[in-house]
Amino acid sequence: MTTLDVAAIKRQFPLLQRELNGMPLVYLDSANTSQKPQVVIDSMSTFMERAYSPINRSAYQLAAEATDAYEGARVKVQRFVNARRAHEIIFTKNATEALNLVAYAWGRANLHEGDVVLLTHMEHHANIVPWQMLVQERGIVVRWVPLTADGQLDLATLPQLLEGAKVFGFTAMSNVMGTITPVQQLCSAAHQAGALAVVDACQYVPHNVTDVQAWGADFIAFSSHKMCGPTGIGVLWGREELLQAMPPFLGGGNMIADVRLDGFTCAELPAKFEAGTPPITEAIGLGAAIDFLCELGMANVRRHEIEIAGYALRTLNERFGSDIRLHGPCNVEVRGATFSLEFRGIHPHDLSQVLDQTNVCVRAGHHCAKPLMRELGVNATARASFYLYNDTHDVDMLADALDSASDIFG
Amino acid sequence: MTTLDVAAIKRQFPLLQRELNGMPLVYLDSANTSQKPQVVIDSMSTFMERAYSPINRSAYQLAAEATDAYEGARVKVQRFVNARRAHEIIFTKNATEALNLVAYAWGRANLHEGDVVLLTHMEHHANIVPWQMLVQERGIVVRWVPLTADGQLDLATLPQLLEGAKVFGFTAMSNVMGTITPVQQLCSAAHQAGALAVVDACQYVPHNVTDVQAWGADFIAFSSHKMCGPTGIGVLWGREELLQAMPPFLGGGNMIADVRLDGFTCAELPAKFEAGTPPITEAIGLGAAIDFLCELGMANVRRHEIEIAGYALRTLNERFGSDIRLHGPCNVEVRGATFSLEFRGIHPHDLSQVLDQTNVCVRAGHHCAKPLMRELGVNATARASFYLYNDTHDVDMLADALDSASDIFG
Amino acid sequence: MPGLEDLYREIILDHHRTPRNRGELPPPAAHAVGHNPLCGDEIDVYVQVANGVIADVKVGGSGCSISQSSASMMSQAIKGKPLPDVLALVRRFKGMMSIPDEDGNPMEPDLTVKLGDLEALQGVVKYPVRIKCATLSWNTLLDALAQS
Amino acid sequence: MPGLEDLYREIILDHHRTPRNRGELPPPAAHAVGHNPLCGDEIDVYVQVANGVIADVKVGGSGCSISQSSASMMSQAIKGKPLPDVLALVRRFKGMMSIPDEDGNPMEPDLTVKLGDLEALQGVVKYPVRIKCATLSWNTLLDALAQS
Ligand SMILES: Cc1ncc(COP(=O)(O)O)c(C=O)c1O
Ligand SMILES: Cc1ncc(COP(=O)(O)O)c(C=O)c1O
Repeated sequence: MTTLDVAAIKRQFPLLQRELNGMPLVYLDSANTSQKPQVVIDSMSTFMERAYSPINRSAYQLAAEATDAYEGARVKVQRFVNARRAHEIIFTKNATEALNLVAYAWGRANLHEGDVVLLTHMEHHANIVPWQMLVQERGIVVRWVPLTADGQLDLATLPQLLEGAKVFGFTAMSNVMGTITPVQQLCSAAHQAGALAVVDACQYVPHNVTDVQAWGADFIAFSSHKMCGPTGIGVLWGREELLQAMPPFLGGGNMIADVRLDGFTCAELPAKFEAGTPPITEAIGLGAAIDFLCELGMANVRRHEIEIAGYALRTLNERFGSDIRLHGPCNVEVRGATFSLEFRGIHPHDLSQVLDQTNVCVRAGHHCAKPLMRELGVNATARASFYLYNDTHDVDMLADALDSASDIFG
Repeated sequence: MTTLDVAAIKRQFPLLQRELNGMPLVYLDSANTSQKPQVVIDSMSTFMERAYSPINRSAYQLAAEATDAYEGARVKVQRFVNARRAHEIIFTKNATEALNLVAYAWGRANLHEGDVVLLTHMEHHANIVPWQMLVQERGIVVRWVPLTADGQLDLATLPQLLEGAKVFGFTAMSNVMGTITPVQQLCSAAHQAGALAVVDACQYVPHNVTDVQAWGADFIAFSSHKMCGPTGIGVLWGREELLQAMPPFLGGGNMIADVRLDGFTCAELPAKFEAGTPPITEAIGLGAAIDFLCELGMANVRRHEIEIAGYALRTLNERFGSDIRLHGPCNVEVRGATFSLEFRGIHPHDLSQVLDQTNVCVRAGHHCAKPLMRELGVNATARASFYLYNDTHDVDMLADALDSASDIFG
Repeated sequence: MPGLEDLYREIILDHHRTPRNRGELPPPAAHAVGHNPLCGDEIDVYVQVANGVIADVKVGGSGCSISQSSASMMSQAIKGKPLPDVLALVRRFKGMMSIPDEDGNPMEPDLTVKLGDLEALQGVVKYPVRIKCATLSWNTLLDALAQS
Repeated sequence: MPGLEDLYREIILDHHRTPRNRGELPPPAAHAVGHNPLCGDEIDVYVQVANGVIADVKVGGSGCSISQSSASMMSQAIKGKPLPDVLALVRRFKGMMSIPDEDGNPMEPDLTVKLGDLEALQGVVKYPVRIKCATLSWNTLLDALAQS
């Protein structure tokens, strides 16, 4: 039934072949972090075994080759999100650093007491706390876009909320409910109000075709480890003019043109924002992950996840009726395959423990979105999130495991 | 002649087995970044193939195992530098981030207009620029410890320079000249003056036995990629009381205890300073690198480098006499096996290009130490740096390659 | 469900379903709130100390079966006990949860301190992630006592 | 030394050993400084424009054989030339160095623009790290012209 040959894909992920306690793994925690295909793992070991070298600094052939490989990864990222220039792609350590970079470097140069930053009730802490630090330090004001009953952004009052705002920070897809937000519309609303659009694209880029130019965004942030790539590397994309006008963030090697006893001058983009030795091997791995994703086709990945999301909604609702509550929209066109579920009042921690008995891996917790938890009226949820290597059988395994939770806590 | 069985060690580094253009590699750029032994590479691929999972957040067995592995790496680092508590070890993306963390979080909370930060003329940009940013932002004052003619710190006026200083930032070993500084003495001088001692230990930890308690330091920073570990991870060690009293640096997931619409509270150490998804696989790799180094014994590594440094000094001086100038001390007790050399007035860039013809990899440039370059009266130097996998034959290869440079530019 | 009997003993599920000493105490009773940053659970512990004895204790907030039952059993075990006995019990319980002492060393169990029903929580040690759930109310109790 | 003949052609070594048009020009001549962040090299370019023609040009600073010889040959090639010809030469030279145009596309060489001796620098393209050395003086020239 599905667009992707999931059986063939699964075979490329060594960990999904693993048995734990004699049973296969049903990995449903990809919104947290994704598994890695063999090609990504191999790209990194091959690089370290055959081509590892410093970049940007040394002139010998090995170093020139490594620099090319690193910059080649940047071009892959550029194309993957359709950025205009490769030097608009800044490699960070994760999406969190990328968002902090914006808040520290752009924010501290441009936000002053009383200035308004608009966020939404479904933001991840990574797109909240960096701005709250500016509330403490600078006295900026944070406003919040509320949610509708089915977990979408309630845009009824958006124009009022945006009035006088300098930044509109929002997620492209909720990591808790799977809600996909109308990014393009939100970016243009931000611009109409004179605000910058800072898009947390962590949960979007791994699952869908991303086009920063079509979005009209100003900054977007995402992480390699959620898109089949390694840990230790994330991405900030920013519009060239903004990146050029901003002061630097971290200071040190690579980001300078000159250092004298009485001060320093900055290097050009992208070096300006990449202080110190970058995640070289990790950039190679991220490049391999992008090749892997491009071969599958991001439009196909999205279609597959629409199918899985639809199957999960039908199956869970049919089998458990009012015993289960799935947060977020039920229209698969505006959601991804990430589900926060409440089941028969069983605490998420207990639920995930029981599911783990049959190796069904779901995350129990607040998912780094405590303001959203309070909106939903819970401390925590159990979250099952599906990716390109999950199939309908995994949905069935989840449902079976929920049955056994009923047995214990029923 | 040497303490380490270098032939056996070399066999463990796949890249050093590689031939480029039909000749073996003579990798003399380890002060820049080190090569990786097979055990480190394998630890990372095995982790990704068999055990990869999110940490700290999810409750299922796979995630609990990964969390244990990640925290186990922290304990390895703790023991490696003899820190009192594991939670004094903060994983960053590199040493540069570690030093910026100190300047941003501790510095912005404690340094005000007119406050003095003492640095040395042999600092790497990573221990200069973060403080210069505070000159711009806060009006702090930077003072400098000068150098002696043989590239050591000139401590004659240290007490005066330290007067009223709040921070003394210095390197434990120069990445340009190989000079080892008297860290313990400098830390206690700093404390006598009421200043914190911030030690850039990037070039020390990979090459010597490190004991932060014996040093009496307040903060130290170093990078995994220079000590046989992967890129994408660095370490800040700080005294518990300091880390506890400091505000956080990056905001986001993992570093919070609670987030409400009106503000956040911080998590305990070390999470407080590890915002977002950390370099999980890289921590595993760093742990494996530390195991590898401990097996060799850091005292043996140091002894080996003393031998290599001595052999290099003798060989190069004997063969080239006044045609060569080696910066830094000639007493191997106060230097590592890192040499900046000037050779017959040949520009370092040209020199490294010619050496590269026989795969002798040295770095040409300012080595992220422009103030030191100005002290030395050069724009750049060619730097040959030796590590545990280099032997006297590599020194001979360097000398032979210098001969051919004479042929072209003679 | 094979394998989970050790964790979800009947007595734990019983305390989870019917928690003892639920509620609040008005000031001057001491009150502390504990957070489990992992799962977002919050627990409230109220203690009234009189003449060096826990005169009354109540537990509020919400959490998983392990944190709720641990809090419930704790409240039963400490009510009416002199403070030194309570502190010894905290130590003994944390030791059972393999929490190290102040210096990071394993704690020797003081076998004269009896755990009673709390023994049922022993199975938690096999699930390290859940140890924080089991000890949450105990740490919160210490916070509350520090205030009183 | 096999392999390096392409890079270190005799004419390059000659300009390196005996650089042409070394020195400074006093104001009102325009002056710009170029940095190569990779190696720390600095180059000074002084130009005197009169009636749309490069009346005089001098080069200062220091650098490797590639950057020095490129600057020296550049100074010879532009001296006395009208500005439009100079700009066309810059474009042609950068194109030979495989520098893309403003939109990131490869530049088509305008074959009517003659490179002369500068052709000897063609071998640099095979050593991408050195391209920055070869183009340093040219970018600095553009900066200086922008001021005048
Ligand atoms: C002395 C010294 N300090 C700091 C650094 C910065 O380390 P990294 O680039 O890994 O952040 C280096 C290495 O480049 C170094 O040699
Ligand atoms: C929506 C969202 N934003 C930001 C982040 C932070 O990403 P990272 O932890 O990789 O920095 C995450 C993932 O944890 C996320 O899901």
